[in-house]
Amino acid sequence: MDWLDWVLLAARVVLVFGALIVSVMLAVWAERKIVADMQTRLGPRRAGPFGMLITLADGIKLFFKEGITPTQVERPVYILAPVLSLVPAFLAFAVVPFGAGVELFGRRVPFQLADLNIGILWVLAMGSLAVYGVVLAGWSSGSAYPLLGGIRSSAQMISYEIGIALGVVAVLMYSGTMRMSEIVAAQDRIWNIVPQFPAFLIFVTAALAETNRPPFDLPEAETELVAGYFTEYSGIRFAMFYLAEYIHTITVAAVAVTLFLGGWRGPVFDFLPWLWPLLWFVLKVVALIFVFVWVRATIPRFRYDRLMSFGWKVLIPWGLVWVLATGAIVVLPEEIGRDALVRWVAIGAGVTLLLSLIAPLLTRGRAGTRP
Amino acid sequence: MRTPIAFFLVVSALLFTIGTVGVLVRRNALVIFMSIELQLNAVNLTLIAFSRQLGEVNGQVLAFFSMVVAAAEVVVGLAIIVAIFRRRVSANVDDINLLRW
Amino acid sequence: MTDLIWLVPALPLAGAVALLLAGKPLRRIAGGLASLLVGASFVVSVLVLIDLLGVGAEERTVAVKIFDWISVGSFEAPVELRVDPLSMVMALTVTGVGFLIHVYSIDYMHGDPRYSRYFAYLNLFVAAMLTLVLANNLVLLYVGWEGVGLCSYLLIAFWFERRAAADAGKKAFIVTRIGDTAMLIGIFLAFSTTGSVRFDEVFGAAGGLASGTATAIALLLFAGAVGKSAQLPLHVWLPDAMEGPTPVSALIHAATMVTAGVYLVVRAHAIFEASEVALGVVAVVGIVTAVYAGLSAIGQDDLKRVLAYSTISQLGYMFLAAGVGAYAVAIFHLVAHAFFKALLFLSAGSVMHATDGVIDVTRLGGLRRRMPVTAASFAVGGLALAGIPLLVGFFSKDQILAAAYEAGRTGLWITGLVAAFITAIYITRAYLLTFEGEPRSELHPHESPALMSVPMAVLGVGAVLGGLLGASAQTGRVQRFLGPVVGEPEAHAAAGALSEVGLSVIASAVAVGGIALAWALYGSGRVDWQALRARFGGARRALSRGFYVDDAYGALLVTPGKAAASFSASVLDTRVVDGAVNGIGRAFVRLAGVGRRLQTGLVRTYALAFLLGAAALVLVLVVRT
Amino acid sequence: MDLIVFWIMAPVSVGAAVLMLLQRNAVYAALFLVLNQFTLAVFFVLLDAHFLAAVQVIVYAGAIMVLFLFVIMFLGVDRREALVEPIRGQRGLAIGLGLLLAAGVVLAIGLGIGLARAPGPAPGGDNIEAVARVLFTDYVFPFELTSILLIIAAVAAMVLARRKARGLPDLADEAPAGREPERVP
Repeated sequence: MDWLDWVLLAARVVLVFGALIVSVMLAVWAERKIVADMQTRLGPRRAGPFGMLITLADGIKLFFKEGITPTQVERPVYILAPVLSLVPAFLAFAVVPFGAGVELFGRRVPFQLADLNIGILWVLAMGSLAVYGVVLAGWSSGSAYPLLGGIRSSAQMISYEIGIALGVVAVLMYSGTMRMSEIVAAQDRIWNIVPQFPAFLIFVTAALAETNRPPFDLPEAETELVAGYFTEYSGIRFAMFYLAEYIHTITVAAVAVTLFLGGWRGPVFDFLPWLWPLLWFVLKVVALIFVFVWVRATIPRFRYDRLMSFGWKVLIPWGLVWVLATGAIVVLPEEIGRDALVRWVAIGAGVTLLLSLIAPLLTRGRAGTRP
Repeated sequence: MRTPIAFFLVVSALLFTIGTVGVLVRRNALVIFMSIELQLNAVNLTLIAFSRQLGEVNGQVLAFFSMVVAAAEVVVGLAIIVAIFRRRVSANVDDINLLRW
Repeated sequence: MTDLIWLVPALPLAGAVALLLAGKPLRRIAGGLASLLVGASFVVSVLVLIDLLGVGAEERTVAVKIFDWISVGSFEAPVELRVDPLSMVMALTVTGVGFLIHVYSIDYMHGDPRYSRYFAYLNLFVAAMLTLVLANNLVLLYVGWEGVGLCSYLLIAFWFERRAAADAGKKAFIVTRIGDTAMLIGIFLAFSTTGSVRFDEVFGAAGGLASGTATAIALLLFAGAVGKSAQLPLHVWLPDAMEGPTPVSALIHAATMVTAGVYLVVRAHAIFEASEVALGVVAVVGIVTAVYAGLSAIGQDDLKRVLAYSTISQLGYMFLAAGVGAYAVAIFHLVAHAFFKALLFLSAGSVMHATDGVIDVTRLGGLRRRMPVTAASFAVGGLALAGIPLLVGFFSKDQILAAAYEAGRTGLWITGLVAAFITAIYITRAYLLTFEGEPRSELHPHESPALMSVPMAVLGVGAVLGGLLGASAQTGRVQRFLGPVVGEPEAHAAAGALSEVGLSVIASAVAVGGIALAWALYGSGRVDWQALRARFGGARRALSRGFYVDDAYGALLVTPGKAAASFSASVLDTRVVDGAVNGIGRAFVRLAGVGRRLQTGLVRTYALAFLLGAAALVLVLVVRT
Repeated sequence: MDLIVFWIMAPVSVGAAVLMLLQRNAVYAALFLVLNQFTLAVFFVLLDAHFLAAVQVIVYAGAIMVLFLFVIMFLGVDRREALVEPIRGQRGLAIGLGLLLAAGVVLAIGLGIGLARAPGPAPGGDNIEAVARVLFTDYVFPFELTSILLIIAAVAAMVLARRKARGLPDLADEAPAGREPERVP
């Protein structure tokens, strides 16, 4: 590893960081615009073309606003919390491959910050750390609403982390690796979303909850908790939470794209061959974020107890079932041969069909004799 | 140059000792519990250090099991603390002395 | 078929287990189930017998080992069953008579709140007795022996709400225990001298024993037999045992329990023959008991107690037979007695059933018209007991007396005749007072139901025709069958002045004489027996109390025993024993008062102790390296 | 590189542990413990145990410590602990014996394997694959056992922490006689 490697790495880090910040800007604008459109409003339109600079304007405003620190706060933690919220969101992105890479200065430069062998675990680890920002912000504010928001969110995030993990486990069992680049490579014939559609649903649902996106945005449910865990925050610290939330959303979308939508894969043309994968990746992420926004505009917020029971009684059981099924899908063809498997599945389906046809007849016959 | 294994072991010993002292001098049940976690962590470090020294992964597997057991232990322990707290409105271990003569 | 012999004790045992564990659900079929199992056991016995008859006389002893039970060093006590003519005769008697009594009980015990438990005990009783007679070693025999004792306790005290029944049960248990202890010592002695408890080895070595040792073993075993078979002086439990349900009495007297003593003496005859003294004791105890119990029987007003003393007396006969070496005859009398005594008891039970428990003969009378079947059964049983020719009792008793006479023991013979005379008197008296004459109280008896009368009828047939099995001491089927085990019956007809026929005639004449005397007193109406009772009140009381033996025991043993017990309970136990225990306890409490200061109850103090230990261990490790 | 990371992390690690010990507020103690666990994860990476480093973060920092924080907040026990030690001699003895233990262990390490000995050659191949292979072959039975253990623990926690539910007696809610619990302020 010579100095050039270091330089290239630094360059990539800076680029990714900048790209994330910019994409947050765009994402916030896009969300406001799209939601407004869906609600037949106009949305932001003054700052810049189509109001595109609205986020920038907001950011500048927040940055220069006076940072108010309430007297009841636990000061060190109060200051630490927004940072703790932001950092894992950035770090999680480190393992996401966002392009096929390029030949530069006679060496291969992957479009990925670090291709760790535990890649997918890294994402999970960072996701599990994100909860600290929320919890500590809630606690350190020394105020009732934030505390409730913090406690809610810790329970919610811990619960849904399991859902995420189950979705991820299914994928890594199917792909046979934890390395993100290899997961992408394994999708060269068919995207994981097809064979792993249930895992995709579970992962995306849980990820929405994990990022506190609607309809799972209970920690900050403004109608109940003012603004949830960051009620007592203002100015730049508030901006950091806001930023963190969107970076989180983008990261989650990027991870979902990597795991399920074939990552940067897509048709590559001769013109600038390194650019196309990047483009496909960005397009897929944008499409997924659009879906997130769409969901936000469509589905109302969950009630807290329903949220928990949905997580524990629906998401986790089905996640477990799907993990088992994936195990069977992976192992059975090796064990009994693909043809035999197909035959057995066909027989099973036929028998099920037959039974479902016969069963109503039987029950009717019995129902007649019963009082 | 690779770090000598003994360094890790010394750190582990120090952490373990700190954990031990923590168990002994703190009175808040939760902090005592955290100290115990610190001890477990220190032992895990030792296991992994020796695993590295021997060039195989049995030590890591053992540490893995120790983490699983720690997780189970924390869940039950915290539940016990919650139950005690409901009863005595205190997390101070010195208040829990029913076995005292 | 012989291999299936284990089924014989196992079937009733299984019934007992099933009924004890699942008495409630099985309640409705308890009686039927128990009877069926014993019946099946009987069938298996018959099949084994057929097997046995199919082989030569010398090959009729088979040992069937079930499993290893105790095996310690040279001590081997397997669970091993012995199939030979003697055990088969016993097994057949036990299962056959037992089966009839079971069937009889179905109706007799109908409606009892502990119906299924009753049958469980009954089955267990039969199983224990079968274990006893089929055992091939002294230890297993002892197991059956104690099992029989336990069951007798449970059944005699079956109606334990009644104090008399509970006391009778305890009495039976404790009195027989005296004999059992002696017997256990005898078994120990046999093992220590012969090195084995298996029959073949013990009895095979009997001939070579020093006469003192042989006498000791024989007398100790005989003590056990005396206890179980209710001979003088351990007979006191049997009359009281009448407190149990009547079929139980029938079972105890006819098939199980009391016959065990006779069986033991016959089984162990090799040891007894090794000692002249022992045989003499057996004969003398037998004949004295026979006369004594017969006299006591005359004095009894309770029908069942008459029969109880009669049993004691008849057992005395059997011991007399064994004592003069006529083992086969003893067993034959045992079988015969099983038939007619069971018959008598079931008839008595039938009477009881009909009169709602009134059994005092002075209050009965004239029952024959109301209960012809019962009366006939009792009459047949009684005649058989008295020894009227051609009934089964005639042959067996005649052979015993003949054996005594032929052995040259004229004294025993004459005493035996006296006993026979007494027997005829008391049984005739009992019959006449119960069934003839005018009713002496307001009772409305009725004939018993079929399940009760049929077994009585079957036993009656047995009592009448049983003689065919052993009409002669030399040529009777039973005697010949038993020959290989107990020794061939010797033909020494010419030993005395009287021929066999002559002896029979004398015996019959004595019996008829006894009956006639009793008829003259109680049946003819010419003598006012109630006036006689009043005149000889003292003598009558002596007879009815069995010559005060029981009262003597009470005064000599029970009263001082009670005093000693109450002394140790009130003084020794509370002062000395409790004092010591409490003192030790108090000392420890005081000591612990010091030690408990170490227990602060604070977790952290204990954790500190942990750390102390850990640091010490690490330092020790470091110092040692 | 290796050594530099170690020398940065080691003081942080020990310092975080000591600070955890000294914090009077349970939340801060928990945070310092999290920091300590991070440094441990770094140590694990240095020791080529990548999988366990990830597990360390996910399980300890991500789950266990969050649970701690959750309980602390839930119970509201983040009040400061009194500095007075009620048990005589406890603190001094504990620290003294602790130092003795540490000294003994360090001495043992020095005597046993030498303080400066370089580690053996790093195992080749993928750490995750190696761990997985051993875990699912040699240790598959213990592995399955841990799943049972976790289920039992989950059930146990639910039973212990349950408030009165449908007529079942509750372990926690029966207040001891003569000592009414006051409501948490």
